[in-house]
Amino acid sequence: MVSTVWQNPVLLIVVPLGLAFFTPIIGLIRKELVKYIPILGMLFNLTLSLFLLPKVLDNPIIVSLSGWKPPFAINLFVGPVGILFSILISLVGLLTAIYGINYIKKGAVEKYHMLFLLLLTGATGIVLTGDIFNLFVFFEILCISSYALVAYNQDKNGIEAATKYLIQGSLGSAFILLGIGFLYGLFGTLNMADIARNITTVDSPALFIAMALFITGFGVEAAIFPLNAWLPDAHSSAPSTISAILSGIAIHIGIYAIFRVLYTLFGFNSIFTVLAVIGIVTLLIGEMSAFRQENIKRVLAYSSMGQMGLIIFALSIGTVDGISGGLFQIITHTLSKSLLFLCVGYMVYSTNSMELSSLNGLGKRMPLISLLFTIGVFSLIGLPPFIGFPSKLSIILAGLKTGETLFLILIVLMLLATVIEGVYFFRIIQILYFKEPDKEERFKTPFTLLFPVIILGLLIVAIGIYPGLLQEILDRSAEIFWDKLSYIKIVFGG
Amino acid sequence: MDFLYHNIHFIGAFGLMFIGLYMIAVKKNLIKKIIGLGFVETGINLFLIIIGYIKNGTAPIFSKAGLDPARMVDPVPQALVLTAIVINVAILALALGLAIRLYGHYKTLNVEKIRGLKW
Amino acid sequence: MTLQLILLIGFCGAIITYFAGKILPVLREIFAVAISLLLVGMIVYAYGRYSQEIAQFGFLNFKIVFTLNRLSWLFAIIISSLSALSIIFSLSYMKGKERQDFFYMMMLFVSTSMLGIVFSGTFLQLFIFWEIMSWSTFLLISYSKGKAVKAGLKYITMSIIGSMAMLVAVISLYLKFGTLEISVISQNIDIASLRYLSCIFGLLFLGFGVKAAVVPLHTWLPDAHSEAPSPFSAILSGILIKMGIYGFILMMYMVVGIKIFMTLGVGWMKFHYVFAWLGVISILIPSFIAILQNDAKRLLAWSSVGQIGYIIVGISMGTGLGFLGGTFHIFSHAVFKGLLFLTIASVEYRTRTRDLDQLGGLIKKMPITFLGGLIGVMGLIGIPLTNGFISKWLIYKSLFESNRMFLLLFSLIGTWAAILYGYKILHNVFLGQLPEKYRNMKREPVFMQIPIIILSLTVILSGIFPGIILKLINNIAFSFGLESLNVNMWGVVSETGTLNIRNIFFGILAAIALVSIIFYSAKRSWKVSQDDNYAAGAFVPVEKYNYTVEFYAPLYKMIRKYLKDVIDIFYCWIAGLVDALCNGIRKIYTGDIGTYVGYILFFLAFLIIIYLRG
Amino acid sequence: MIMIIEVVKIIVLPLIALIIGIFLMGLARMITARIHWRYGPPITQPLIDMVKFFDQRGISHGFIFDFGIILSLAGSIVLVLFIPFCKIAPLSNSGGLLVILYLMLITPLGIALSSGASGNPNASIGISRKFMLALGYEVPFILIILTIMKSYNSLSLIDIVNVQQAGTWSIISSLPLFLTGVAYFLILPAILGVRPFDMTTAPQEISSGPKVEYSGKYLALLSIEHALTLYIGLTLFVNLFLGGSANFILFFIKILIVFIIGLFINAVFPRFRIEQALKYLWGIPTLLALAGLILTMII
Repeated sequence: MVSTVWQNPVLLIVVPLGLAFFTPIIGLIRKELVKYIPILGMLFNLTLSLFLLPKVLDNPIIVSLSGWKPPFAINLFVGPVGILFSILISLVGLLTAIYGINYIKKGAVEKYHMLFLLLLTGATGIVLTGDIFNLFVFFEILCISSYALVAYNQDKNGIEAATKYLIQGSLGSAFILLGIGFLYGLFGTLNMADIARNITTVDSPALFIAMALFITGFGVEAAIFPLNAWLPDAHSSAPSTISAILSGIAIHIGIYAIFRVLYTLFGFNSIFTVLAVIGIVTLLIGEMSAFRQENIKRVLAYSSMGQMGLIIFALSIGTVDGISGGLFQIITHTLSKSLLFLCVGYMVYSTNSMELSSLNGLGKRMPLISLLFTIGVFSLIGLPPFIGFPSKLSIILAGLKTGETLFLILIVLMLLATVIEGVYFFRIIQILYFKEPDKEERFKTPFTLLFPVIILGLLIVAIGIYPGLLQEILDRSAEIFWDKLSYIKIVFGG
Repeated sequence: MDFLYHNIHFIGAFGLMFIGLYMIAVKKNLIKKIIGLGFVETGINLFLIIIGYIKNGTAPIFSKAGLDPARMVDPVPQALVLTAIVINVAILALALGLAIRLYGHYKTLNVEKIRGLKW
Repeated sequence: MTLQLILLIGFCGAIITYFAGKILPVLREIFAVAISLLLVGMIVYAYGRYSQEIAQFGFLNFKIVFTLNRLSWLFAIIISSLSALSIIFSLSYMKGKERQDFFYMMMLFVSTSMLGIVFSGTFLQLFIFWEIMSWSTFLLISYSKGKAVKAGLKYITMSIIGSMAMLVAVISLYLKFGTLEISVISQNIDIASLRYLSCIFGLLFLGFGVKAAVVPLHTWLPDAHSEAPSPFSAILSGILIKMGIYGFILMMYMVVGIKIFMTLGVGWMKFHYVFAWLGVISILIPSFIAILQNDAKRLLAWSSVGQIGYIIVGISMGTGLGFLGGTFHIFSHAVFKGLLFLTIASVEYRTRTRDLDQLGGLIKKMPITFLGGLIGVMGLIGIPLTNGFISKWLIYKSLFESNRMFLLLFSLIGTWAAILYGYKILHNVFLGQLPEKYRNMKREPVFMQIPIIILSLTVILSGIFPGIILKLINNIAFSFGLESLNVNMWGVVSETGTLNIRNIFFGILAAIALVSIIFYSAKRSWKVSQDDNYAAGAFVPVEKYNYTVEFYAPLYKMIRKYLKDVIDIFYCWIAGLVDALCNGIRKIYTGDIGTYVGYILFFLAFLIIIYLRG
Repeated sequence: MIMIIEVVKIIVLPLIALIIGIFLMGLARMITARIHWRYGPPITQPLIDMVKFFDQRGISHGFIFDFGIILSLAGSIVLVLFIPFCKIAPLSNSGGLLVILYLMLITPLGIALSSGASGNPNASIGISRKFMLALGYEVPFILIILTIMKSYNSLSLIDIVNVQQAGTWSIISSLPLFLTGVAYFLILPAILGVRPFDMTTAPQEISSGPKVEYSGKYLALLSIEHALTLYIGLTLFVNLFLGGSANFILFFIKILIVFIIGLFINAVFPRFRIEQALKYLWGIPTLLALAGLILTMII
C-alpha cells in the first residue's frame, strides 16, 4: 500500500513526536534554533498531508503498526477526514509556529516549543488512529500539553485557567477511560473497526453508558454546553498562539473524537437528535455570553464555544450533507478563529490590554491587522464573500433538507444566534474603525507576525469566493466519515 | 450476599470512583480536589484490571511452560492500566505544580476564593 | 460577458481605487470617477441587449446566472448614474476628511453590489450581493463616528435579522423547486401551494422590508440616513432602500406573478391588502414625524420612509397603472431625494451644520444649491412639471381605479405633510435672514454644482417628458402580463381621466410669460438689503431676526405627543431585554470549579437518564 | 378654427375670472361695512387700489422674491383654466381633479417662496400659519374631492358637471353628497383665507404676514392673485355641488349667493387662533366629509 518510506502516514505522527523530544536537546545546544523546529515539523506534515490527500480520496490507507493485521495491532486509518484534519493541524501549526518566532520570547522557550509540537502530535494522532485506546493516549498527550501551555505565561489568570482546565479535562479523560473499559469488557478488543463490527451483537445498558461516557469525556474538550466552562478561561488566558491552536484545532479534535466514536462505533441513533439540540443550546449560550463581554479574547473564546455548537449541530443532522457542512464549518472556524486570535494576539501585545476599549481606533494604527481581523469576523458571521458563508449555507441547507420540524426550529434558533453574533462582532468592528484612537502613532508589525495572518486571510477570501475548491474533498470525506460499513470493510481489507 | 460476593471488586472500583467524584465536586480545597482526581483514576484503573481478570488466572506469559492459555488473564487491560498510570502521574504532577503556583498568586487553596476568571 | 465584466470592473475598481489612494490621492479620485462613469457607460451600452449569462464557475452546487431584463436595466441605470453623481459630489465634499481611500472604495463597493443584485439570475446571487451590500453599507454608515456608530449598529442588527429570514426563504425555495434560478422557479410556480408561498412572502417581507424601510421595519433608517456621510445618504435614500422594492417587484410580478400574488394571504387578510396598508402607514405617520425634525438630514430621512410608502402602495395595487406609478416613483424618488441630500450636503459642507434652527438666508450665498433644493422639494411635493407629480398622479389614479379610497385619502394627506416639511427645509436653510456668521461664506464648489444641476434638470425634464421613462416601464409591465396602457410622450391616455403634461406645461409656461410681462413692464423696483425690513417700528436684534426655531410651533404642540416612534421604542425595549438576558446567562460560568464539575456530572447523568427513558 | 376658439377661451377665461374676483372683493368690503354699520368704500375700490399699486415703485429682496410672486399668480391663472366656467374649461381634460389638487399648491408655494425670501420674520410666521391652515383644511377638502370622485366615478370635472346638468345638483342628489357639500361650505372661508381664518395675514399681530414686505407691483399682483383665488374657491364649489351651469348669468348668481352667505359668517366672526382653526377644521367638517365618503363607499 505504501510505496516508499517517505510517504508513510505514520511519519505524520512520528516526525513531530521525534522533533518534540529533540527540542530540549537542541535547546541545550543553541537556544535560538529551537523556535524553528516546529516550523520544520509542520512544514513536513503539511507537505506530506497534501501529498497524501489525492490518494486517500479514492482509497483510505490502512497502516498497521508492528506488522500485525487488524484487529490485533494498533492500526492507523488514514482517510480523507483524517488527512483533512491533518492538513488543518499542520497548516495552523505551521502558521502559528511562524507567528511564534517573534511572539514567544519570554519564559522557557524550548519547553514551549516542545509542548507545542506535542500538542500537534496528539491532535494528528487522534485523527489518524484506528484504535480506541490509542486515541485516548493521543488525546491525553493533547490535553496535558494544552494544560501546560495555557499556564505558559505563569501569570495569575493563566495558572488559574490551567488549573480549572486541568481538573475538568482530566475528569473528562477519566470518563473516556472508563468508557473504554466498558467497551473492552463487552467486546474484548480495542480496535474500532472490530468493535464496530460486533456492536450489533450486544445489547446492554453498558453500551449506552459507554457512549454517554465518551460523549461527556470528549465533550469537555469539544466544549459542549455544560461542559465548556474551562474554555473561555483557558482561551483568554493562554498566549495568543496557544489560543489560536486551542480554538482552531484542539476543540475540533474533541468534536472529531466524539463523532468518530459515535459514527463508527455506535452508528446512527436517537442520541443525534439530543446532540443536535445540545449543539444549538451551546451555540445560543456561547453567543449570548459573548454578547456583553468586555474582554476581546473572552469574546472570541465564547464565540468559539458558539461555533462548536454549530458544528455539533451540523454533524448531528445525520446526513452526508450535514456532515459535509459540519466539516466545512470546522475549516471555516479553524481558519477564521486562528486568524482572529493571531490578530488579537498582536493587538493585545501592542496595547497591553485586553479590554475592548483599548482597541479604539486601532484600524488606523495597525491597518493591515485590523483589515484581516475584519475579514475573520465577517467570515465567522457568515457574510459573503468569505468562507463562512458557504459553510453556513450548506449547514442550513442540510438542516432544512431533512424536512423535520425540529430541525427547522433549531435552524431558526441558530439564525437568531447568528444575529447576536453579528451584533457583537460588528460592534467590535466599529470599535476598531469608528472610535477615536487614544494615540496616533502607528505600530510597525514584524513580518513574521504578519505573514501567517495574511495567509489565513487569503485562504478565507479565496475559498469564500470559490468554495468549489473544497467541495469534492468535503463530500468525499463526509461519505467516508459517516459510513460505518465501509470503514469496517476498508480496515479488514474487504 | 451472593451478588455482593461476586461483584465486590466492581463495587470497590466504582466506590473509589464515586468517592473521588464527590471530592472533586464538593471539597473546597484544591489539593483535596486533586486527591479526588487521583481516586477517580485509581478506581478506573482498578476497573480495567478487573475486566481482564479471570478467577485463579495466571500471568499471560506464553513462553513460560505450564501455563494454560485458557486460564491466563487478559494482558491488554494490564497494558492499558500501565499506560493510564503513567498518564495519571503526569496529570497529577502537573496539577500539583499548578496548585503551588496558584497558591503563590492567591495565597489560598479554597477554590471558592479562586475566582479571578468568571462570566 | 458584459454583466460579469461590469461587476468585475466594479469590484476590482473599488479595490484598485483604494490602493491608488495609498499612492497618490488624485489618482484615487480619478479612478473613482472614471470607474463609476465607466459603469454608467457600460450599462447604457447594455440597453436593449437583454440576455442571460451562465457563469463559468458555480458556487457549491448552484448555478450562477446573470440576467439583464428591462426591469434590471432600469434599476441599473438609476444605481450607476446616481452613484456616479454622488462620487463626483464627494470629490469636493470629502476633501480634507480622513480615510478617503476607504470611503471611495466602499462607495464603489456598495453600488457594484447593488448592480449585482439587479443582475442576479438566481436567488443565491441575490442573497450574496445583498449581504455584501449590507455590510459595506454598514461600514459607510458608521464612517462619521460619534452618533453614527450607534446608527450603524442599529442598521446592521435589523439588516442581519432580515437577511436571515431571507436566507431561510431562499433555501426553502431551493428545496421546493430544486433550483434557485429565478426564471425556472417562475415557470414552475404552480407546484407551490398558496400557503407555502404566503410563508415565503412573510419571510421575504422581513428580508426586503428591512432594506425598503416599510413601516414596522423602518427604525434604522432615520438614524442611518442622517448619520451617514452625506453623499452616501443620497445613495442610501436614493437607491439602497429601493433594493428592497426591487426584491418585492421581483417576487410579486416576476416570480410569483401578480395573479397568484393577489390571492395570497391568510384568510381574508390578503397579503396585498396588508402590504398596501403598511405602505399607507409608511406615508402618513413618518411624513408627520418629518415635520417635527430639526436636523435637515433626519427630516429627509423620515421623508424617505414616507416616499417609500407611495411606491409600496403603488406596486401593491397589482394593476398596470399602479405598477407604472410605483416604478416611476422609484425613479422620481431616487432623483429628487438624491438631489435633496446632495443639496443639504453642500450646505453642510460650507456651514458645518445641518441644524435647521441655525441656518437661514443661504440663497444669497449658494443660489445653485437653492435651486437644486427648490426643485427637489417641488418634486417631493409633486408640483406639476416635476417627475414627482407624474408618479404621484399615477399612483393616485391607480388607487382610485382600484376603488381604494381610504388609501388614496391617506396618501393625499401625506402629500400635504410633505408640503409642510418641504417648505420648512427650504425656508429654514435658504430663505429668511442670512445669519452674521455666514456673511463671508464662499459659493459651493464646482464639483458640487455639477451633480446638483444634472439632477435638477432630470427632475424637470422627466416631469415634462414623462413618456421616455413611462414607455420603458410600460414595457416592463407588459412583460409581466399586466394590462398595457396607452402611454405617449406627455403622459397617459385613458377613459376615466387622462394625464396630459403638454397642456399643463404650456399653460404654466404661458401664464408665467404673461405675468412676467406684466411684472417687468411695470416700474422697476428698488433692490434693498435683507436688513431693510418692515418691523412696524419695533427694534429687533439682528441675530433674532429670523423665524426658524419651532417653525410650525402650534402644530408641533398638537401632534408631538402622538408621534412617538413607538415601534422604535418597542425594538429598543426588546434589545434591552436581550441584552439583560445575555448578561444574565453568562453568569452560569461562576468561576467556581466545583460548579463546573457539577455541570459535567449533571450532563453525564442527563444523558443516562435520557437513555433510561427511551 | 377650433384652435382659435380654444386660444380665445384661454385668453378670455382668466380675464373673466379676474373681473369676477375683483368685483367680489369690492362687494365683500361693501357688505361687510354694511353689516358693521359702516359706510365702507365704493365697490370699485380694489380695482383703484390695484391700478395705484402698479404705478408705485416697490422694493425687491432679490430674484426669488420676484419669481415667487410670478409663479404664484401664474399658478392661479393656470388653475382658472382647469375649472369650468359655464362649462368652458380649456385644459380640464389634462388630468382632472387630481391635477387641480396639485395646481392649487403652486400659488401658496409661490407666495411662500417669495415672502420667505424677504427675510422678514412676520412673513415667515404668516407662511408657517398658512401652511398649517392648509394642512387643516386639506384633510376635509381631500375627503370632499374623493367623495365627489367616487360618487361620479370620474376624475374629470367637466364630466361631473355634465352629469349634474343632466340630473340634479349633487348637493341635493344624495345624503353623502349633501354632507360633503355642507362640509365644503364650512371650510370655504379657510380655503379663501378670509375671516375667521385670516390668521395668515392678521394685520394687527404680524403686520399682514406674507404681505408685509410687498409694495407697488408686488402688491398689485398679489391682489390679482387674491381675486383669482376667491374666484377659484367659489367656482369649484359651484361646479362640484351646485351643478355648475352653461348659462353665464345663472353661474354668476350661484357664485354670488354662495359668496354672500359666506360673507355673513365672515363678517360676524372674530379671528381664530391657528390651533383653534385646526381643531375646528379637523372636527365637524372632517367628520361630515368622512361620513360622506363612508356612505358613498357603502352605497
